Amino acid sequence: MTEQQSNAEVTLRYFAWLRERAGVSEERLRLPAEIQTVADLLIWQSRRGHPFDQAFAKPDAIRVAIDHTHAKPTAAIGAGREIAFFPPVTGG
Amino acid sequence: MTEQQSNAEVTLRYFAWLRERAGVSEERLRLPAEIQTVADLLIWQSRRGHPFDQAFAKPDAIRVAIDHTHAKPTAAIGAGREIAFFPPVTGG
Amino acid sequence: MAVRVSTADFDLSAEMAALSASDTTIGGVALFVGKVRGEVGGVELISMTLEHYPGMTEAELERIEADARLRFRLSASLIVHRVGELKPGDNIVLVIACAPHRQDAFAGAEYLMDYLKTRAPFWKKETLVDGTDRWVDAREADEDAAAAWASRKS
Amino acid sequence: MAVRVSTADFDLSAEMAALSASDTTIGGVALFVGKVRGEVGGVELISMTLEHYPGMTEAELERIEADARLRFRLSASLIVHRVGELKPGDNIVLVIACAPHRQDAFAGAEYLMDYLKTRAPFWKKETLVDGTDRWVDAREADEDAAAAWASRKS
Repeated sequence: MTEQQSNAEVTLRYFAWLRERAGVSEERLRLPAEIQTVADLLIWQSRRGHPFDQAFAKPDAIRVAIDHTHAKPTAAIGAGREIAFFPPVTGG
Repeated sequence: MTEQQSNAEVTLRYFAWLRERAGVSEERLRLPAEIQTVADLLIWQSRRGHPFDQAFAKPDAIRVAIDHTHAKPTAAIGAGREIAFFPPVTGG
Repeated sequence: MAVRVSTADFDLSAEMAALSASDTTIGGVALFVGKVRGEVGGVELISMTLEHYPGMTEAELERIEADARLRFRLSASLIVHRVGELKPGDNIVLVIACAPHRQDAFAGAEYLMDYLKTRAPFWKKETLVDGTDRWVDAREADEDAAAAWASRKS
Repeated sequence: MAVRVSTADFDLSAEMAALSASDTTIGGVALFVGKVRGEVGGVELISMTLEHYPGMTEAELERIEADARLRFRLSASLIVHRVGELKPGDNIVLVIACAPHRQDAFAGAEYLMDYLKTRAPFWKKETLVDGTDRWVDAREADEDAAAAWASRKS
Protein backbone atom coordinates (compact mmCIF):
# COMPACT_ATOMS: atom_id res chain seq x y z
CA MET A 1 0.00 0.00 0.00
CA THR A 2 1.55 3.32 -1.08
CA GLU A 3 1.46 6.56 0.94
CA GLN A 4 -1.21 7.95 -1.46
CA GLN A 5 -3.65 5.13 -0.73
CA SER A 6 -3.26 4.89 3.04
CA ASN A 7 -6.62 6.62 3.69
CA ALA A 8 -9.58 4.25 4.09
CA GLU A 9 -12.46 4.26 1.61
CA VAL A 10 -15.03 6.99 2.16
CA THR A 11 -18.45 7.84 0.77
CA LEU A 12 -18.82 11.31 -0.73
CA ARG A 13 -22.34 12.71 -1.03
CA TYR A 14 -23.63 15.74 -2.90
CA PHE A 15 -26.86 17.69 -2.40
CA ALA A 16 -28.97 20.38 -4.11
CA TRP A 17 -27.17 22.45 -6.78
CA LEU A 18 -23.85 20.86 -5.88
CA ARG A 19 -25.31 17.45 -6.74
CA GLU A 20 -26.63 18.83 -10.03
CA ARG A 21 -23.32 20.48 -10.97
CA ALA A 22 -21.16 17.54 -9.89
CA GLY A 23 -23.49 15.23 -11.84
CA VAL A 24 -23.35 12.63 -9.07
CA SER A 25 -25.19 12.15 -5.78
CA GLU A 26 -22.81 9.65 -4.20
CA GLU A 27 -19.40 8.05 -4.86
CA ARG A 28 -17.09 5.74 -2.95
CA LEU A 29 -13.31 6.25 -3.16
CA ARG A 30 -10.04 6.47 -1.23
CA LEU A 31 -8.87 10.02 -0.64
CA PRO A 32 -5.18 10.84 -1.18
CA ALA A 33 -3.35 10.66 2.16
CA GLU A 34 -2.32 14.33 2.02
CA ILE A 35 -5.93 15.42 2.51
CA GLN A 36 -6.09 16.13 6.23
CA THR A 37 -8.75 18.83 6.61
CA VAL A 38 -12.05 19.90 5.11
CA ALA A 39 -10.23 22.79 3.42
CA ASP A 40 -7.76 20.33 1.82
CA LEU A 41 -10.70 18.31 0.52
CA LEU A 42 -12.40 21.34 -1.02
CA ILE A 43 -9.17 22.31 -2.82
CA TRP A 44 -8.76 18.72 -4.06
CA GLN A 45 -12.35 18.75 -5.41
CA SER A 46 -11.74 22.02 -7.24
CA ARG A 47 -8.72 20.39 -8.98
CA ARG A 48 -10.40 17.09 -9.91
CA GLY A 49 -11.36 18.33 -13.35
CA HIS A 50 -14.73 18.52 -15.04
CA PRO A 51 -17.40 18.81 -13.66
CA PHE A 52 -15.97 19.07 -10.13
CA ASP A 53 -13.78 22.06 -10.93
CA GLN A 54 -16.88 24.10 -11.77
CA ALA A 55 -19.03 22.69 -8.95
CA PHE A 56 -16.30 23.59 -6.42
CA ALA A 57 -15.12 26.84 -8.01
CA LYS A 58 -16.40 28.85 -5.01
CA PRO A 59 -15.53 26.81 -1.91
CA ASP A 60 -16.83 29.57 0.41
CA ALA A 61 -20.36 28.80 -0.84
CA ILE A 62 -20.03 25.12 0.06
CA ARG A 63 -20.79 23.47 3.40
CA VAL A 64 -19.35 20.13 4.50
CA ALA A 65 -20.58 17.50 6.95
CA ILE A 66 -18.54 14.57 8.25
CA ASP A 67 -20.58 11.59 9.42
CA HIS A 68 -23.79 13.66 9.66
CA THR A 69 -22.18 16.53 11.59
CA HIS A 70 -21.38 20.02 10.27
CA ALA A 71 -17.62 20.48 9.83
CA LYS A 72 -15.66 23.73 9.48
CA PRO A 73 -12.89 24.15 6.87
CA THR A 74 -10.28 23.66 9.61
CA ALA A 75 -11.84 20.38 10.82
CA ALA A 76 -9.81 17.18 10.38
CA ILE A 77 -11.27 14.47 8.14
CA GLY A 78 -9.94 11.96 10.68
CA ALA A 79 -11.76 8.65 10.67
CA GLY A 80 -14.82 10.09 8.93
CA ARG A 81 -16.59 7.54 6.71
CA GLU A 82 -19.24 9.72 5.02
CA ILE A 83 -18.46 13.22 3.80
CA ALA A 84 -21.22 15.39 2.36
CA PHE A 85 -21.03 18.57 0.29
CA PHE A 86 -23.93 20.98 -0.02
CA PRO A 87 -24.94 24.65 -0.31
CA PRO A 88 -26.03 26.62 2.77
CA VAL A 89 -29.29 25.08 3.98
CA THR A 90 -32.66 26.68 3.16
CA GLY A 91 -35.29 24.64 5.01
CA GLY A 92 -38.01 25.78 7.38
CA MET B 1 -81.75 69.99 41.22
CA THR B 2 -79.03 70.59 43.81
CA GLU B 3 -75.29 70.79 43.13
CA GLN B 4 -74.87 67.31 44.60
CA GLN B 5 -77.19 65.73 42.04
CA SER B 6 -76.04 67.54 38.91
CA ASN B 7 -74.07 64.50 37.63
CA ALA B 8 -76.07 62.19 35.34
CA GLU B 9 -76.95 58.66 36.36
CA VAL B 10 -74.15 56.12 35.86
CA THR B 11 -73.81 52.35 36.06
CA LEU B 12 -71.14 51.07 38.44
CA ARG B 13 -69.88 47.53 37.83
CA TYR B 14 -67.73 45.28 40.02
CA PHE B 15 -65.69 42.21 39.06
CA ALA B 16 -63.77 39.31 40.67
CA TRP B 17 -62.91 39.78 44.36
CA LEU B 18 -64.10 43.36 44.28
CA ARG B 19 -67.58 42.14 43.27
CA GLU B 20 -67.50 39.58 46.07
CA ARG B 21 -66.36 42.10 48.71
CA ALA B 22 -68.72 44.84 47.57
CA GLY B 23 -71.55 42.29 47.55
CA VAL B 24 -72.93 43.73 44.31
CA SER B 25 -72.13 43.27 40.62
CA GLU B 26 -73.91 46.34 39.30
CA GLU B 27 -75.68 49.43 40.57
CA ARG B 28 -77.18 52.57 39.03
CA LEU B 29 -76.84 55.90 40.78
CA ARG B 30 -75.98 59.59 40.50
CA LEU B 31 -72.47 60.45 41.67
CA PRO B 32 -71.96 63.56 43.81
CA ALA B 33 -70.92 66.45 41.58
CA GLU B 34 -67.59 66.91 43.38
CA ILE B 35 -66.31 63.60 41.95
CA GLN B 36 -64.26 64.71 38.96
CA THR B 37 -61.59 62.05 38.57
CA VAL B 38 -61.11 58.32 38.99
CA ALA B 39 -59.08 59.03 42.14
CA ASP B 40 -61.99 61.05 43.58
CA LEU B 41 -64.31 58.13 42.86
CA LEU B 42 -62.05 55.63 44.62
CA ILE B 43 -61.87 57.85 47.73
CA TRP B 44 -65.67 58.24 47.68
CA GLN B 45 -66.10 54.44 47.50
CA SER B 46 -63.75 53.93 50.46
CA ARG B 47 -65.96 56.32 52.50
CA ARG B 48 -69.34 54.86 51.50
CA GLY B 49 -69.44 52.59 54.54
CA HIS B 50 -69.86 48.83 54.78
CA PRO B 51 -69.03 46.82 52.68
CA PHE B 52 -67.50 49.37 50.28
CA ASP B 53 -65.07 50.73 52.86
CA GLN B 54 -63.42 47.31 53.11
CA ALA B 55 -63.62 46.50 49.39
CA PHE B 56 -61.92 49.83 48.55
CA ALA B 57 -59.51 49.92 51.50
CA LYS B 58 -56.52 49.55 49.15
CA PRO B 59 -57.26 51.74 46.11
CA ASP B 60 -53.81 51.01 44.60
CA ALA B 61 -54.93 47.39 44.08
CA ILE B 62 -58.00 48.47 42.12
CA ARG B 63 -58.26 49.17 38.41
CA VAL B 64 -60.98 51.31 36.83
CA ALA B 65 -62.48 51.38 33.35
CA ILE B 66 -64.76 54.10 31.97
CA ASP B 67 -67.07 53.00 29.17
CA HIS B 68 -65.00 49.87 28.46
CA THR B 69 -61.64 51.67 28.42
CA HIS B 70 -58.91 51.49 31.08
CA ALA B 71 -58.72 54.77 33.03
CA LYS B 72 -55.85 56.06 35.22
CA PRO B 73 -56.49 57.65 38.62
CA THR B 74 -55.97 61.08 37.10
CA ALA B 75 -58.53 60.47 34.33
CA ALA B 76 -61.69 62.61 34.37
CA ILE B 77 -65.01 60.80 34.76
CA GLY B 78 -66.43 63.25 32.22
CA ALA B 79 -69.50 61.99 30.41
CA GLY B 80 -68.72 58.34 31.23
CA ARG B 81 -71.90 56.26 31.59
CA GLU B 82 -70.45 52.92 32.79
CA ILE B 83 -67.69 52.78 35.33
CA ALA B 84 -66.15 49.43 36.30
CA PHE B 85 -63.97 48.46 39.26
CA PHE B 86 -61.79 45.36 39.28
CA PRO B 87 -58.48 43.86 40.44
CA PRO B 88 -55.50 43.71 38.07
CA VAL B 89 -56.40 41.31 35.27
CA THR B 90 -55.17 37.68 35.26
CA GLY B 91 -56.34 36.16 31.97
CA GLY B 92 -54.35 34.33 29.33
CA MET C 1 -58.59 39.97 12.50
CA ALA C 2 -60.99 38.50 15.00
CA VAL C 3 -61.56 38.06 18.71
CA ARG C 4 -63.91 35.64 20.44
CA VAL C 5 -64.90 34.89 24.03
CA SER C 6 -66.45 31.47 24.53
CA THR C 7 -67.17 28.72 27.04
CA ALA C 8 -66.49 26.17 24.29
CA ASP C 9 -63.08 24.73 23.44
CA PHE C 10 -61.37 25.58 20.13
CA ASP C 11 -59.78 23.46 17.43
CA LEU C 12 -56.31 24.61 16.41
CA SER C 13 -56.32 23.11 12.92
CA ALA C 14 -59.72 24.52 12.04
CA GLU C 15 -58.91 27.99 13.38
CA MET C 16 -55.60 28.12 11.53
CA ALA C 17 -57.19 26.93 8.28
CA ALA C 18 -59.99 29.50 8.53
CA LEU C 19 -57.40 32.24 9.06
CA SER C 20 -54.74 31.33 6.52
CA ALA C 21 -56.07 28.94 3.87
CA SER C 22 -57.07 31.55 1.31
CA ASP C 23 -53.99 33.78 1.57
CA THR C 24 -50.82 32.49 -0.10
CA THR C 25 -48.83 35.59 0.90
CA ILE C 26 -48.64 34.01 4.37
CA GLY C 27 -45.26 32.34 4.96
CA GLY C 28 -45.43 31.84 8.72
CA VAL C 29 -48.10 31.22 11.34
CA ALA C 30 -47.27 31.49 15.05
CA LEU C 31 -49.78 30.08 17.52
CA PHE C 32 -49.92 30.05 21.30
CA VAL C 33 -52.19 27.99 23.51
CA GLY C 34 -52.45 28.67 27.25
CA LYS C 35 -53.53 25.69 29.35
CA VAL C 36 -54.77 25.08 32.89
CA ARG C 37 -52.01 23.57 35.02
CA GLY C 38 -52.77 20.80 37.48
CA GLU C 39 -50.94 22.20 40.51
CA VAL C 40 -50.63 25.53 42.27
CA GLY C 41 -47.66 25.79 44.62
CA GLY C 42 -47.62 22.03 45.08
CA VAL C 43 -51.36 21.78 45.78
CA GLU C 44 -53.59 19.96 43.29
CA LEU C 45 -56.01 22.16 41.40
CA ILE C 46 -59.61 20.95 40.99
CA SER C 47 -60.84 23.65 38.66
CA MET C 48 -60.24 27.18 37.44
CA THR C 49 -63.11 29.57 36.85
CA LEU C 50 -62.69 32.48 34.47
CA GLU C 51 -64.76 35.63 34.88
CA HIS C 52 -64.67 38.48 32.38
CA TYR C 53 -66.24 41.84 31.58
CA PRO C 54 -68.49 41.31 28.55
CA GLY C 55 -68.30 44.23 26.17
CA MET C 56 -65.03 45.60 27.50
CA THR C 57 -63.26 42.28 26.87
CA GLU C 58 -64.04 42.32 23.16
CA ALA C 59 -63.27 46.04 22.88
CA GLU C 60 -59.91 45.61 24.64
CA LEU C 61 -58.91 42.54 22.62
CA GLU C 62 -59.73 44.42 19.41
CA ARG C 63 -57.58 47.35 20.54
CA ILE C 64 -54.69 44.96 21.26
CA GLU C 65 -55.07 43.38 17.82
CA ALA C 66 -55.16 46.79 16.13
CA ASP C 67 -51.98 47.82 18.01
CA ALA C 68 -50.24 44.60 16.92
CA ARG C 69 -51.16 45.30 13.28
CA LEU C 70 -49.63 48.77 13.50
CA ARG C 71 -46.45 47.34 14.97
CA PHE C 72 -45.87 44.17 12.94
CA ARG C 73 -46.57 43.13 9.37
CA LEU C 74 -49.44 40.72 10.00
CA SER C 75 -51.72 39.17 7.39
CA ALA C 76 -54.32 37.92 9.86
CA SER C 77 -54.74 37.26 13.57
CA LEU C 78 -57.11 35.65 16.02
CA ILE C 79 -57.64 35.71 19.77
CA VAL C 80 -59.97 33.16 21.38
CA HIS C 81 -60.37 33.19 25.17
CA ARG C 82 -62.47 30.77 27.16
CA VAL C 83 -64.53 31.66 30.22
CA GLY C 84 -66.40 29.62 32.81
CA GLU C 85 -65.17 26.56 34.68
CA LEU C 86 -62.11 24.77 33.30
CA LYS C 87 -60.21 21.66 34.43
CA PRO C 88 -56.47 20.87 34.52
CA GLY C 89 -55.19 20.31 30.98
CA ASP C 90 -58.02 22.36 29.42
CA ASN C 91 -57.20 25.07 26.92
CA ILE C 92 -57.68 28.65 28.18
CA VAL C 93 -56.55 30.88 25.35
CA LEU C 94 -55.53 30.67 21.70
CA VAL C 95 -53.62 33.34 19.84
CA ILE C 96 -52.70 33.09 16.15
CA ALA C 97 -50.61 35.53 14.12
CA CYS C 98 -50.14 35.00 10.37
CA ALA C 99 -47.49 36.95 8.49
CA PRO C 100 -45.42 36.87 5.31
CA HIS C 101 -42.30 36.25 7.48
CA ARG C 102 -41.75 34.23 10.64
CA GLN C 103 -40.26 37.03 12.76
CA ASP C 104 -43.45 39.09 12.44
CA ALA C 105 -45.61 36.02 13.16
CA PHE C 106 -43.67 35.17 16.33
CA ALA C 107 -43.44 38.76 17.56
CA GLY C 108 -47.12 39.34 16.76
CA ALA C 109 -48.28 36.30 18.74
CA GLU C 110 -46.04 37.16 21.69
CA TYR C 111 -47.20 40.78 21.68
CA LEU C 112 -50.86 39.72 21.63
CA MET C 113 -50.27 37.41 24.62
CA ASP C 114 -48.27 39.96 26.62
CA TYR C 115 -50.93 42.64 26.26
CA LEU C 116 -53.85 40.24 26.67
CA LYS C 117 -52.32 39.18 30.01
CA THR C 118 -52.07 42.75 31.31
CA ARG C 119 -54.98 44.57 29.60
CA ALA C 120 -57.88 42.22 28.81
CA PRO C 121 -60.45 42.06 31.64
CA PHE C 122 -60.32 38.39 32.65
CA TRP C 123 -59.93 37.08 36.19
CA LYS C 124 -59.05 33.56 37.30
CA LYS C 125 -60.30 31.89 40.44
CA GLU C 126 -58.66 28.63 41.49
CA THR C 127 -60.38 25.88 43.44
CA LEU C 128 -57.79 23.64 45.14
CA VAL C 129 -58.07 20.08 46.41
CA ASP C 130 -57.71 21.33 50.01
CA GLY C 131 -61.06 23.10 49.62
CA THR C 132 -59.72 26.63 49.26
CA ASP C 133 -60.89 29.06 46.62
CA ARG C 134 -58.66 31.95 45.66
CA TRP C 135 -58.44 34.70 43.07
CA VAL C 136 -55.14 34.51 41.18
CA ASP C 137 -52.80 37.45 41.82
CA ALA C 138 -51.49 39.42 38.86
CA ARG C 139 -47.82 38.67 38.16
CA GLU C 140 -45.34 41.52 38.05
CA ALA C 141 -43.42 39.58 35.37
CA ASP C 142 -46.43 39.93 33.05
CA GLU C 143 -46.49 43.71 33.54
CA ASP C 144 -42.76 43.80 32.79
CA ALA C 145 -43.21 41.76 29.59
CA ALA C 146 -45.84 44.14 28.26
CA ALA C 147 -43.89 47.23 29.34
CA ALA C 148 -40.80 45.94 27.52
CA TRP C 149 -42.57 46.28 24.13
CA ALA C 150 -42.99 50.01 24.73
CA SER C 151 -39.21 50.45 24.82
CA ARG C 152 -38.48 48.17 21.86
CA LYS C 153 -38.07 49.40 18.32
CA SER C 154 -40.03 46.52 16.81
CA MET D 1 -38.99 15.22 22.22
CA ALA D 2 -39.40 14.06 18.66
CA VAL D 3 -38.41 14.89 15.09
CA ARG D 4 -39.98 13.65 11.88
CA VAL D 5 -39.31 14.07 8.17
CA SER D 6 -42.27 13.25 5.96
CA THR D 7 -43.85 13.80 2.57
CA ALA D 8 -47.27 13.78 4.27
CA ASP D 9 -48.98 16.83 5.77
CA PHE D 10 -49.44 17.16 9.55
CA ASP D 11 -52.45 17.95 11.71
CA LEU D 12 -51.82 20.68 14.28
CA SER D 13 -54.52 19.63 16.75
CA ALA D 14 -53.49 15.98 16.73
CA GLU D 15 -49.79 16.76 17.11
CA MET D 16 -50.39 19.16 19.98
CA ALA D 17 -52.69 16.70 21.76
CA ALA D 18 -50.17 13.86 21.40
CA LEU D 19 -47.47 16.08 22.89
CA SER D 20 -49.31 17.78 25.73
CA ALA D 21 -52.50 15.92 26.67
CA SER D 22 -51.00 13.76 29.40
CA ASP D 23 -48.88 16.44 31.11
CA THR D 24 -50.74 18.95 33.29
CA THR D 25 -47.52 20.75 34.25
CA ILE D 26 -47.69 22.37 30.80
CA GLY D 27 -49.07 25.91 30.97
CA GLY D 28 -48.12 27.14 27.51
CA VAL D 29 -47.69 25.68 24.03
CA ALA D 30 -46.08 27.70 21.25
CA LEU D 31 -46.43 26.44 17.70
CA PHE D 32 -45.06 27.62 14.40
CA VAL D 33 -46.08 26.57 10.92
CA GLY D 34 -44.05 27.56 7.87
CA LYS D 35 -45.99 27.66 4.60
CA VAL D 36 -45.22 27.83 0.89
CA ARG D 37 -45.86 31.34 -0.43
CA GLY D 38 -47.51 31.85 -3.81
CA GLU D 39 -45.11 34.42 -5.24
CA VAL D 40 -41.36 34.92 -5.45
CA GLY D 41 -40.29 38.47 -6.24
CA GLY D 42 -43.59 39.15 -7.96
CA VAL D 43 -43.49 35.95 -10.07
CA GLU D 44 -46.08 33.25 -9.41
CA LEU D 45 -44.72 30.04 -7.90
CA ILE D 46 -45.94 26.74 -9.34
CA SER D 47 -44.30 24.42 -6.83
CA MET D 48 -41.50 24.11 -4.30
CA THR D 49 -39.46 20.92 -4.04
CA LEU D 50 -37.66 20.10 -0.81
CA GLU D 51 -34.55 17.92 -0.82
CA HIS D 52 -32.87 16.76 2.38
CA TYR D 53 -30.01 14.61 3.65
CA PRO D 54 -31.61 11.50 5.24
CA GLY D 55 -29.78 10.49 8.38
CA MET D 56 -28.08 13.81 8.96
CA THR D 57 -31.43 15.65 8.96
CA GLU D 58 -32.76 13.62 11.87
CA ALA D 59 -29.43 13.78 13.73
CA GLU D 60 -29.22 17.55 13.33
CA LEU D 61 -32.86 18.15 14.33
CA GLU D 62 -32.30 16.03 17.45
CA ARG D 63 -29.19 18.06 18.32
CA ILE D 64 -31.17 21.29 17.92
CA GLU D 65 -33.92 19.94 20.18
CA ALA D 66 -31.40 18.83 22.80
CA ASP D 67 -29.78 22.30 22.75
CA ALA D 68 -33.18 23.93 23.19
CA ARG D 69 -33.90 21.72 26.21
CA LEU D 70 -30.62 22.77 27.82
CA ARG D 71 -31.43 26.40 27.24
CA PHE D 72 -35.14 26.63 28.10
CA ARG D 73 -37.42 24.86 30.52
CA LEU D 74 -39.38 22.73 28.04
CA SER D 75 -41.76 19.90 28.88
CA ALA D 76 -41.96 18.50 25.34
CA SER D 77 -41.17 19.51 21.79
CA LEU D 78 -41.72 18.39 18.23
CA ILE D 79 -40.25 19.21 14.83
CA VAL D 80 -41.99 17.93 11.68
CA HIS D 81 -40.53 18.89 8.30
CA ARG D 82 -41.99 17.96 4.93
CA VAL D 83 -39.98 17.00 1.88
CA GLY D 84 -40.87 16.44 -1.78
CA GLU D 85 -43.03 18.63 -4.01
CA LEU D 86 -45.26 21.21 -2.32
CA LYS D 87 -47.72 23.77 -3.68
CA PRO D 88 -48.49 27.36 -2.64
CA GLY D 89 -50.35 27.38 0.69
CA ASP D 90 -49.00 23.95 1.68
CA ASN D 91 -47.44 23.48 5.09
CA ILE D 92 -43.64 23.02 5.10
CA VAL D 93 -42.66 22.79 8.74
CA LEU D 94 -44.23 22.48 12.18
CA VAL D 95 -42.47 23.26 15.44
CA ILE D 96 -44.10 22.85 18.86
CA ALA D 97 -42.63 23.77 22.24
CA CYS D 98 -44.53 22.94 25.45
CA ALA D 99 -43.45 24.50 28.75
CA PRO D 100 -44.75 25.32 32.21
CA HIS D 101 -44.55 29.05 31.30
CA ARG D 102 -45.25 30.92 28.10
CA GLN D 103 -41.89 32.69 27.81
CA ASP D 104 -40.06 29.35 27.62
CA ALA D 105 -42.59 28.01 25.12
CA PHE D 106 -42.24 31.04 22.82
CA ALA D 107 -38.45 31.21 23.12
CA GLY D 108 -38.16 27.44 22.63
CA ALA D 109 -40.21 27.46 19.43
CA GLU D 110 -38.36 30.46 18.04
CA TYR D 111 -34.99 28.92 18.89
CA LEU D 112 -35.94 25.64 17.18
CA MET D 113 -36.96 27.53 14.04
CA ASP D 114 -33.89 29.79 13.97
CA TYR D 115 -31.50 26.83 14.22
CA LEU D 116 -33.53 24.58 11.93
CA LYS D 117 -33.29 27.32 9.28
CA THR D 118 -29.50 27.55 9.51
CA ARG D 119 -28.42 24.01 10.51
CA ALA D 120 -30.84 21.34 9.29
CA PRO D 121 -29.89 19.98 5.85
CA PHE D 122 -32.91 20.90 3.74
CA TRP D 123 -32.80 22.68 0.39
CA LYS D 124 -35.66 24.33 -1.48
CA LYS D 125 -36.00 24.50 -5.24
CA GLU D 126 -38.65 26.78 -6.68
CA THR D 127 -40.45 26.25 -9.98
CA LEU D 128 -41.92 29.51 -11.25
CA VAL D 129 -44.72 30.18 -13.71
CA ASP D 130 -42.22 31.62 -16.22
CA GLY D 131 -40.70 28.16 -16.51
CA THR D 132 -37.57 28.81 -14.45
CA ASP D 133 -36.31 26.48 -11.75
CA ARG D 134 -34.02 27.86 -9.08
CA TRP D 135 -32.45 26.79 -5.81
CA VAL D 136 -33.39 29.19 -3.01
CA ASP D 137 -30.46 31.22 -1.65
CA ALA D 138 -29.75 31.15 2.07
CA ARG D 139 -30.78 34.41 3.77
CA GLU D 140 -28.23 36.32 5.78
CA ALA D 141 -31.06 37.40 8.13
CA ASP D 142 -31.53 33.75 9.11
CA GLU D 143 -27.85 33.39 10.01
CA ASP D 144 -28.11 36.58 12.08
CA ALA D 145 -31.19 35.29 13.93
CA ALA D 146 -29.43 32.08 14.93
CA ALA D 147 -26.20 33.89 15.83
CA ALA D 148 -28.12 36.27 18.09
CA TRP D 149 -29.05 33.39 20.45
CA ALA D 150 -25.36 32.75 21.10
CA SER D 151 -24.98 36.22 22.61
CA ARG D 152 -28.22 36.14 24.60
CA LYS D 153 -28.43 35.09 28.23
CA SER D 154 -31.63 33.10 27.75
